Amino acid sequence: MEYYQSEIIFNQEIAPDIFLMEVTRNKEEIEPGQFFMLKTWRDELTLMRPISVYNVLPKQVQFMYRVAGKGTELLSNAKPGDAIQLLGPLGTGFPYKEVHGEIALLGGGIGIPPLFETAKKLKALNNKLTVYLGFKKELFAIDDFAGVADHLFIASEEGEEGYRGFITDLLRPEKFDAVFTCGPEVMMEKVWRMCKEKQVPVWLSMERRMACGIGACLGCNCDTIHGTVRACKEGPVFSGDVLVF
Amino acid sequence: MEYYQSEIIFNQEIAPDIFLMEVTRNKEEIEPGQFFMLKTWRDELTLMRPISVYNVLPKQVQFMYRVAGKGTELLSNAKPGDAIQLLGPLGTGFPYKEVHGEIALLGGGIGIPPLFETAKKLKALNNKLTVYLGFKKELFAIDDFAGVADHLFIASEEGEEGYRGFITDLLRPEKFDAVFTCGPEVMMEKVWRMCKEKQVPVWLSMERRMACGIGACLGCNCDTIHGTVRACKEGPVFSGDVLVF
Amino acid sequence: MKNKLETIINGVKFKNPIIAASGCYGFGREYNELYDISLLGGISSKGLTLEPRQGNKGIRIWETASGMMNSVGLQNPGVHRFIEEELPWMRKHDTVIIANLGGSLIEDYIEGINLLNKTEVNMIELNISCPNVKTGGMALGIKADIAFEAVKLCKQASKKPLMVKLSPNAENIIEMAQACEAAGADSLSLVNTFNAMAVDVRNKKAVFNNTYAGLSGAAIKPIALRMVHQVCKNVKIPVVGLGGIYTLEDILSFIMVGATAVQVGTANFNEPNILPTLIQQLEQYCEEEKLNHISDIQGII
Amino acid sequence: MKNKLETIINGVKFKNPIIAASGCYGFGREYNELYDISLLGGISSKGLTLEPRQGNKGIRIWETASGMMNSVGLQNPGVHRFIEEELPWMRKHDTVIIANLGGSLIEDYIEGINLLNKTEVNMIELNISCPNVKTGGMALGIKADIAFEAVKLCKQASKKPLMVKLSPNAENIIEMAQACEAAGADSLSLVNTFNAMAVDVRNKKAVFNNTYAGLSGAAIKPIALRMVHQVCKNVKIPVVGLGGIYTLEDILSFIMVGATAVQVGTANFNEPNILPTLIQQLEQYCEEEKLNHISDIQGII
Ligand SMILES: Cc1cc2nc3c(=O)[nH]c(=O)nc-3n(C[C@H](O)[C@H](O)[C@H](O)COP(=O)(O)OP(=O)(O)OC[C@H]3O[C@@H](n4cnc5c(N)ncnc54)[C@H](O)[C@@H]3O)c2cc1C
Ligand SMILES: Cc1cc2nc3c(=O)[nH]c(=O)nc-3n(C[C@H](O)[C@H](O)[C@H](O)COP(=O)(O)OP(=O)(O)OC[C@H]3O[C@@H](n4cnc5c(N)ncnc54)[C@H](O)[C@@H]3O)c2cc1C
Ligand SMILES: Cc1cc2nc3c(=O)[nH]c(=O)nc-3n(C[C@H](O)[C@H](O)[C@H](O)COP(=O)(O)O)c2cc1C
Ligand SMILES: Cc1cc2nc3c(=O)[nH]c(=O)nc-3n(C[C@H](O)[C@H](O)[C@H](O)COP(=O)(O)O)c2cc1C
Ligand code: FES
Ligand code: FES
Repeated sequence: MEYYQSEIIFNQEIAPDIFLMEVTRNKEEIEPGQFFMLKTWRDELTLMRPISVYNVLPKQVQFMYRVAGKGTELLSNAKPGDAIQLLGPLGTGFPYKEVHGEIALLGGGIGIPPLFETAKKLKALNNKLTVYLGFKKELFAIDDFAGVADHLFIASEEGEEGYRGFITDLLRPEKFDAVFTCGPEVMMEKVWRMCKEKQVPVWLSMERRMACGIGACLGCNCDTIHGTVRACKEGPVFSGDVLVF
Repeated sequence: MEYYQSEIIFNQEIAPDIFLMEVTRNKEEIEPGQFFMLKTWRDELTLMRPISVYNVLPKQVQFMYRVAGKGTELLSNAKPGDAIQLLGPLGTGFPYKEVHGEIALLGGGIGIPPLFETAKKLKALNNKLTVYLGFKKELFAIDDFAGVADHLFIASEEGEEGYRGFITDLLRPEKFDAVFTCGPEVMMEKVWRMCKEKQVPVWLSMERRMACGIGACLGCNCDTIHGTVRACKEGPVFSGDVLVF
Repeated sequence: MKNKLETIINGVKFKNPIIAASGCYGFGREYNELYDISLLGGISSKGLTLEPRQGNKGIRIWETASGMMNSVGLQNPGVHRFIEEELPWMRKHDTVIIANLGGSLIEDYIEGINLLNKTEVNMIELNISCPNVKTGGMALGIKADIAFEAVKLCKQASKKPLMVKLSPNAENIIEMAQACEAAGADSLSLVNTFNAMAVDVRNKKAVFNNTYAGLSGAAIKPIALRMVHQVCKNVKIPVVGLGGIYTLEDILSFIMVGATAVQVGTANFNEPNILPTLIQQLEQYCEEEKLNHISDIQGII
Repeated sequence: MKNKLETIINGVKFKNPIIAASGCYGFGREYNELYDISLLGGISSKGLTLEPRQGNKGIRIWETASGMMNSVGLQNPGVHRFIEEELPWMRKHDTVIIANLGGSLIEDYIEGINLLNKTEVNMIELNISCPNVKTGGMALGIKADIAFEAVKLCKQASKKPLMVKLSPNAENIIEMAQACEAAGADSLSLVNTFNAMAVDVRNKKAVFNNTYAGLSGAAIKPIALRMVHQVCKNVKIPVVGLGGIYTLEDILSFIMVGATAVQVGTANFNEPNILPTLIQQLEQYCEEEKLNHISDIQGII
């Protein structure tokens, strides 16, 4: 973990309200599923904002985010060359080295970004990847995933492409050695139940409001069988075996 | 008085920390010595900032300001094409129609800007203008004033050009039919005393912290022989006969 | 459509529950140059005292993080001149006029009320909470028993509905509210400004001549909202909520915790036409949420 | 040069008057990955209770205008595990260690103190003011007479210097401070968070399960500063000021109104390396202003 100022290389709207941002980075090791606390403001906002690593490049890192409120709106206003503060990499990511074989990645909406770097890493270790991406309406990041997935399933609740409905409708957990998922909590709970039922190992990336992002404030409480733990430190990725919904 | 959104045409640093900004304007009548409340922010700051009219053009208005704190710093970051909110024109300006003959304008530092539109108006009414401009170090706005002044005196406390010392050292009030001044309060008090002594009519533009800028909050108290009045409404320009120092 | 916002407090009909807060709006003259003030639910006048006051010397305004401090010190023309010069002008506009009455001596309050009784003001808002005058006002706003006595006397004198404006500096906001209710207050408004301080570090002195001054604006909203919630749960009379309201969300928050209406102060400085904007947004909200009336959501939290 | 900042409180030597505030800094482990925490004057630990606590359910963090609200609810490993697992690690660093002790029952406070007495913590900071636990803590922080009794018992038990942390929700901050002083407090720190509320307008419910939560950050600074000034003028024991400190100017303000030292909480989240930056800026200020010692400006307002 480091705290440093970095520079924005590009910051583009790739779908309505969805931005892809590339910034320079220090040479720290970044694990898939980890995140950074970001800010482009001085004191307009009190807290930095947690954003997952989308894609790690040799000297850059990419983030993909949805404009959800004031913080992400300020991020979206940043232009190439602007400064950005990075704190990270943070948290415990997906245990991509511990799984082998047929792996499913299931992402819903803005839960999709942390899965791309994960997919890259899993692929490099010669796993077979099936990627499920669920959208409300407009699709994004499809091409990137198409480049690494062995199979790619797409669902959209209101859109024109792919299966029309929930992405979880398409998942058959029993076909996989492990499932990694990130998305709305209701969706993840569904995946968790499906995997439990079929006794398939599942890991889930949890979203919590965060103040410090590093484990000091205890603001990002996640309930587990071991009690309350920190989503920013013990998580954001948790094994389905420990999580409590 | 109107409140409206306008657009920045240019916003340039013309001397260290001194900016000249031109913005589009509605077709309201603007009197010299009046000011606008400005903001380029949403809710980063609570209050708009009072800035005098420097130069009125047919469809634009120019402001000249010093970066003094956070508000003026945010103003200085605005780029051509950016939006700016204008509330104005506000206050009571210099009574340029009530004076005739030999007129002195004396400005100190960032008190200089309101004098330029005033000079233009006085000149158009065929008065003889002597302009005194005092600076700490770096000069600005000289060329503009040179274009309208019959005589131009310059003083600088630390700089290389003009008289070295206080601009008030150069003033001979008795030579004038009226004196208009704006600048640091100590300087204006000096001018006021000099004019009183020689019984020369003097008008002074006062600076006060302002919240509303329109006369509603009573935050901009100025002491006069008639009691406490509002710098934003009865002022900012006051006759030396009513002001109390 | 409009009557979804119509709100009655103590028998006085407000066309909507949005009121300009005292001291931030003068007597409405200036903002009327920007928009028609008849749009408003009501206007609470600049704090009046029996005799005219010049207010405080020195700096009166200081910006703080998401807020501001003021030390105006009740500069005002006095009740007499208010009645002669301001009220007739205000009365020409179709909005509720609330005379905000401050002071130091209880006798002055009562004499002020006697004068206002004979006028066309719709309500009297008793400011027992101004932190910017050294005597009287402040202790009144802090101790519930002192407030009880004062409000009781004022209520006896008043022929107008009496809204008592509470200070967040009260020792116990619930007890204070209950004391005012017991003393006969017809309604309550809260909060006034928080007692606060600023230092001019460069000159190594307090910014304000009075050392302390009143904090307002978005910064105080979470505390004001808590107090309004507490008070609404503990009194039966109508409560008008204020303190840092800038947005539609803020208004909805105050109404959801129980406020019958709201006042908006500092936000006027930030965005001079905020009041018409908020009124329009609140109308639209009622439509979109298909409310029969804004009070459908009142106190649901 | 360094000794211009050296500050002694109750016989404990701080290398500078800048302390990490309780609950915003864990036990220092995380920030130590960013910079050497031995730089700090001191660290106030996460609020400890006798028994481990899981803290509150639901949302714990909510951002507000220039501030934030929290409802962590004293999640902590308990005094025993603090002593076994955290303190030995903390002790390896050359900084003052303050054990922040919270709770609901006076017996638990005293048992906690008895345990801490036997350890190498330098001071105990008694948190009589946490708004996020439903019983005990809060009333303690509000009523001066209740605080007096509790502090007296704690002081009798304590072999460590006892700093009492005051709540800004106290009915009367001056009386509260004087009661704690009279009860034997060796020093005071203030303020803790303000009791506040947030509404989730869309879902028409309170954001926090406990309805109210604690407000901190720049928004509260002007009120905190006023309270610190009031307390400093009315007690003789050292006062540590906090509440919304982000900048060098903020630190100077608190010292000028009388604080011996300051704590920094929320600002750590906004700017993770703020503490080393502030320490360095304070050193530089002493040089530039040619102070013999930072205490030259203490209480000059
Ligand atoms: C570990 C982690 C990784 C994340 N990765 C991504 C990502 O890759 N792309 C992306 O678009 N979003 C991601 N998010 C969600 C993102 O942090 C929020 O959308 C963002 O903080 C919203 O801030 P805002 O100011 O725009 O919205 P506002 O609603 O104005 O935010 C107000 C406050 O709420 C918090 N907040 C609001 N929504 C959320 C949320 N869903 N989760 C956590 N805190 C929230 C903010 O941090 C802030 O403190 C991630 C969240 C976490 C915890
Ligand atoms: C009628 C009038 C006309 C003015 N015309 C000009 C002009 O043409 N050019 C120019 O550069 N400046 C002018 N000023 C001064 C200018 O308003 C301040 O420099 C500016 O508000 C500082 O804001 P800030 O946020 O940069 O500084 P900060 O110090 O961060 O401001 C904090 C607060 O103090 C107020 N404030 C700070 N300094 C002053 C000051 N000297 N006068 C009034 N309020 C102050 C701000 O409005 C704000 O509320 C004028 C002021 C007034 C009252
Ligand atoms: C400049 C100023 C002057 C004020 N004068 C008065 C007053 O005379 N009487 C009064 O009851 N409240 C007065 N107030 C308090 C406001 O009416 C309001 O209670 C407070 O500012 C909180 O609301 P806000 O955050 O919306 O401004 C004043 C506030 C400000 C900012
Ligand atoms: C997330 C969080 C947790 C806190 N936990 C504690 C605590 O356990 N004990 C305590 O005495 N104060 C606690 N506080 C209060 C801070 O120590 C401090 O008094 C308050 O936040 C005001 O200072 P600030 O504005 O610098 O944050 C907590 C504050 C925050 C923001
Ligand atoms: S965000 Fe602070 S502990 Fe997780
Ligand atoms: S700034 Fe509000 S009355 Fe002048």
